[in-house]
Amino acid sequence: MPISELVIFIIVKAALAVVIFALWMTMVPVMIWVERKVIADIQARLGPNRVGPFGIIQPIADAVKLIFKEDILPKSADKIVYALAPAMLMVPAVLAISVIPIGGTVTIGSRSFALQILGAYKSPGLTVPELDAGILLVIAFSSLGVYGVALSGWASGSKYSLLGGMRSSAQMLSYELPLGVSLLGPIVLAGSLKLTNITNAQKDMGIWFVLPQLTAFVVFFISGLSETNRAPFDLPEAEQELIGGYHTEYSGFRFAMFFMAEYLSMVTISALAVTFFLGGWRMPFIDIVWLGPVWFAAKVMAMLYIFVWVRGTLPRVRYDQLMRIGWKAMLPIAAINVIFTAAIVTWMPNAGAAYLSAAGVGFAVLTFAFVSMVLKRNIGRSVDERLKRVLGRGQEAFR
Amino acid sequence: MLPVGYYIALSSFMFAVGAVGVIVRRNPIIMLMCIELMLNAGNLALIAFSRWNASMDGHVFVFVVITAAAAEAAVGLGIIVAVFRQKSGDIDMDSLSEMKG
Amino acid sequence: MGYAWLAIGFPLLGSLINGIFGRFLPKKAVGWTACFAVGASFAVSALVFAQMLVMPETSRHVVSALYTWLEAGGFRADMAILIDALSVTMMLVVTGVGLLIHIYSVGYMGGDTGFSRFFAYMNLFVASMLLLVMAENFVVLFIGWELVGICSYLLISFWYEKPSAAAAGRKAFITTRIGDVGFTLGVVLIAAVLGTVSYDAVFGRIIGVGSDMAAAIALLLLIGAIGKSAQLPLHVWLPDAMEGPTPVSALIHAATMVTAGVYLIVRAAPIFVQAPWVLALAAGIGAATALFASSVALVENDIKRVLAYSTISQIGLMFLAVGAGAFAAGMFHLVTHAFFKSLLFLGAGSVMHALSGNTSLNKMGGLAKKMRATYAAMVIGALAMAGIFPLSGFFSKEALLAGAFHAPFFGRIVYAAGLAVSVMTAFYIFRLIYKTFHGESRMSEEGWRHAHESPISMTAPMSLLALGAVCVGWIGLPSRIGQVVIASNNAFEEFLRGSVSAVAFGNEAVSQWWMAAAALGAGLLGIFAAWCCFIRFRGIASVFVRKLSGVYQMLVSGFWIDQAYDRVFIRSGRALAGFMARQVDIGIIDGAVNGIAGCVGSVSGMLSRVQTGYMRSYALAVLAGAVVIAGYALFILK
Amino acid sequence: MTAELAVFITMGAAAAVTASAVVLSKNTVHAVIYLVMNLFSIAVLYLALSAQMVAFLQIIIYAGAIMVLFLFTVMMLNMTGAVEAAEDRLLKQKPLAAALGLMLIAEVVMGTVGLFSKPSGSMAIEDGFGSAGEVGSRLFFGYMLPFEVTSILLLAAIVGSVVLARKKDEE
Repeated sequence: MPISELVIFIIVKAALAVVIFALWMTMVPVMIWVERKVIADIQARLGPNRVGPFGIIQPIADAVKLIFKEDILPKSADKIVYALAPAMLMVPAVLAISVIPIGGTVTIGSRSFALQILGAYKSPGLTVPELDAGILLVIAFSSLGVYGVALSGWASGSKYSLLGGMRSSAQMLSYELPLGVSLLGPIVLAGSLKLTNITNAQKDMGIWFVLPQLTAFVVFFISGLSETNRAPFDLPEAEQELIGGYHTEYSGFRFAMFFMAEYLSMVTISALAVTFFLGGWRMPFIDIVWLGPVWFAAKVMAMLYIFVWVRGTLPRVRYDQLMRIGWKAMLPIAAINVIFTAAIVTWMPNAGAAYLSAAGVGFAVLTFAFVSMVLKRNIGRSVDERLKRVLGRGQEAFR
Repeated sequence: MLPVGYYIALSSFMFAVGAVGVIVRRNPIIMLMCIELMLNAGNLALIAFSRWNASMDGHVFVFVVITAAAAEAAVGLGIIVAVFRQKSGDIDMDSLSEMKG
Repeated sequence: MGYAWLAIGFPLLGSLINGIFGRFLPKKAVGWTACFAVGASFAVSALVFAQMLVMPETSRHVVSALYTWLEAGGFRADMAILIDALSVTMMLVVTGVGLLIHIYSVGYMGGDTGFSRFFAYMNLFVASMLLLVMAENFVVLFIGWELVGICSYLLISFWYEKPSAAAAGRKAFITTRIGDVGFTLGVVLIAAVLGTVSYDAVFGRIIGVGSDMAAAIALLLLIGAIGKSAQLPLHVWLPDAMEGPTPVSALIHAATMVTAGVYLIVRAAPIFVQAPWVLALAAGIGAATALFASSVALVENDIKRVLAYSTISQIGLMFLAVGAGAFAAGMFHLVTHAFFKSLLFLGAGSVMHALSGNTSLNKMGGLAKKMRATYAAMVIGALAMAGIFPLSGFFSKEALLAGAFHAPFFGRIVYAAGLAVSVMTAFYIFRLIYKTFHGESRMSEEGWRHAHESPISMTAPMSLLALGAVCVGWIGLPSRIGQVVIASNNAFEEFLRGSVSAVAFGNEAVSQWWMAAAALGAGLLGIFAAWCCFIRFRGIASVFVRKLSGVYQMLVSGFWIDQAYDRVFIRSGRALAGFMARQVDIGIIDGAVNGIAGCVGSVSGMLSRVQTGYMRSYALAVLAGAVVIAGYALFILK
Repeated sequence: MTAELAVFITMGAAAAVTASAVVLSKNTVHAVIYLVMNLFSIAVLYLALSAQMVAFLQIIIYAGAIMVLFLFTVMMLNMTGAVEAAEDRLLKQKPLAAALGLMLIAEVVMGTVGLFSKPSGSMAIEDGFGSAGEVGSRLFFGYMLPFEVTSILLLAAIVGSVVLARKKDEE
């Protein structure tokens, strides 16, 4: 295997990585701007329009501001961990991108490679298969995000940030499970852990998985929201309560890193949603290679819009309700969905796309109706009332 | 593949460090972590040998070991929390020495 | 002959009645039952004797077995009795003398509170003596032997309140026990070697066993005899046994029990004959004991102790005779001795009775006038014992000495010793008579007034015994002295020949004229010497005492044997016991036990310290264990 | 210097250093972080040993869940490690423990010295070796019972820790 082949391989992969990362990074300021504009619009206000036309430059201005701001280091903070924490949050979010395929396979000369950092690469001497358990990598890195949050809360030394850190890491931790389990649905349907296979399966079946796996999509979206501490679940930064949660003590560039990390993980989550449920880069009929990424980007922007939209409209969820939904609603639904899809796949292997999507939607409607009915009964009651009702019944059993 | 001895040497080093850690340190959390360390050393040896014999059984075994470690850590930490709530302030393993002859 | 068992049954019944219901019966009834029991037994014996005489010579050997007492593997011992000439003679002696003594003791023990207990023991003694004599095998003999020992202990320490009596009883029992050990080993050896214990079988097989085994058995039986008959090494208990009531001394320590040893040797003659040197040993012991006892008796001042030593010396003579092989002569002397010695004892008893318990010769004197009957009886007894012609003592002593003379190599020495003993015997018995009855009274005035003749119930039996002491001798008239034939044969020896088959050394001892004369002369010489010392020249005795004070002291203290025994055995025994109690028992045994407990405690203490409670030291132990096991696996298992 | 050796040396050294760091570090949170790093380096080693599934398991379960648990406990109880300030009653144990540790290492190494010398005598592995599918099929078919038993173990652990950590407010 000539050394040169290896070198080429590395160069290609490096180039690919740079391109994809650059794509991801550009998304961040755009997202910031879009979010502020849309939220303003939802709230019937103008949003940033001073800096550049329609405030386009506003995010960059913010970035520059943050970079030059003084970087305060609290006295009681644990210096090393304080410095390390934001990185711990950023790195997993970034590394998760490496698995997501944004396009088809590009063949230049005798070599062809997938538009996926850890994708397949074929060349005369060297063939590198795609990472076969891509999804595991995603779940692994999403679980590492918790460290960043928890450590930053602890490192900044103050009680508020500690509590904020604890809360948000608990939230991320408990929503990691539904996130992982909900992804199982499409995997069972597609029959492989490789992301490219999943997008191909959606193409082959001629249906986006969002329909047959509607429940999985909804659960994934909600868990995605809480994974990134966004929208209805953005408790840690809830100003009135914890003044900003785990990143209160941070300032300057480290604060910017937190912000970037948040948006990056939001983009990653939506990219995953697109790959798993919205057919990834595959267009329904046309098969042009370079169009793949554009189509993929469009879908990602759509998902991001929904993120912002949700943020704008839904009220913040109280912390215990948040936890209760996570454990008592999301996880069971995701599990049932996996069982349901497994049942369909084993008993009706050749079911057509239409039938699958009908079943999927019907199942989704049923489950969510049932769950909301169950949740509604408890909404009105206070926590200890509900505890008494639950424990009461339990208590008699024990006594 | 490297001769398996290398991995075994590393795993034994980690195991020894874990064991010494349990003996030397008095902070219960550190002790629990040292035990996790020892379990990890075991896993490494398992995987090394399973690779060396090209049989997948090692992997299943590691799976079980990891679950066991998880269970152990959970209960261990539960105990530490319970004990901590009883004795105010940091708990030193040596202070829990009522059970003696 | 089955009814012969009644001879034992009656006294046993008597003792049970007196023993259990004695307290509730009036004294007269108790006395009567006791005397009646022994009387009935005497009647049975007489009947058996009569029937025996009618039977032909050879068939005078009847065995009556009651039941099988012991049976283990090949070994069998029945509860059986043997009726033959020897046992009948002993039965007659025991029951005859016993009856008279019982009658006498009704009067003598009249005042005593333990009246019924006394007669119960006496009856039990007679029954056990009969069992001993009539035994058909060594085991039954052994039972009788032990019962007799117990009865003598009970009777000696009858007045157990007196510490000296209790001590004497204990001493008697222990000394005889020492002898009994020998006897028991002998019986066991017989059973082991010969496989059986009944006399006929034993005597039949003893020949085949070889002389040294026979010698061993004989020696062991001899030890038993020495113990029971108070011969030299084990004689110390008899003088102290005088603590018991006088009838007891009369019955047990004169007539019956002490002679059991002689009876044993005569009965087991076939065994002893197999071992000539053992017989010679018996003769030697007999001679030595006789000389020793009679010499001590010369200076003894207590009336009963004189008679005790006299008994020891007379039995010494019997041993001498038997040892020399004159079994019949020995038995004859035993019979005659039973009569005149019990007579003397009863006489001494009535004297003490009269002097309210005083036994010291120095406080007596001149009682002849006061106690005519007792005096007459005592004189007859003394004459008999001294061996004066017409009385029984002469005949038996003469036969005895003649037999001894004919013994193979030591005959001469033994004969000379016998003569010397006869002289001394005559001397001390008449010293006793003169000190008690002649000369002025050395008693206190009111003691003298109180002295009176004993009641008829005591003097009657004494006179009967006196009659016996005179006549018994005639049954043993020697067939001929020298060449003059007096009777076809010696009636007594003839009668005994049936059972005492092995007459020693082939021929019966033919006594020569000079031997008879010598015996008679010795007796007269003794009497004359006593007369001189105590009647004619009253002061000589005190002169002798001053001049030969060393010898005197030696004699008085009985050659210090008692003290020697005390120092050697008693003290060392006590020291040993003390040592065992303190050092061994407390030191070692208790020490060991406490030691073990102590070290267990300390070990567990150490072990508990190992459990420090520190979790980390346990972890260290685990690691150490792991290292050790890994090492083992690595180096040893490979 | 094959790639695997390079990976082994770097990651092995990292693992060794972080392991000893866990034991030596004064601050508990630092110890937790070191342990997480250690887990990571071990995960990479697993990848080198082509045990892909196990590597991901290690990261997801061990680093992702268990260590977070540790982190939570440390943060909640704010273990500042002051506990070690007091004098150590079992000081004399330290050298002994170290010695025993060294002996253990020596013994294991001597035991496996044979395996050192054998050049990569390991057998060839088929392509699916270590992949998630392979482990999964083996887990649910070959080793059904152990799988169920571990689930029971986990249940017990959950119930146990809940009971332990529940605030005793009812009594």
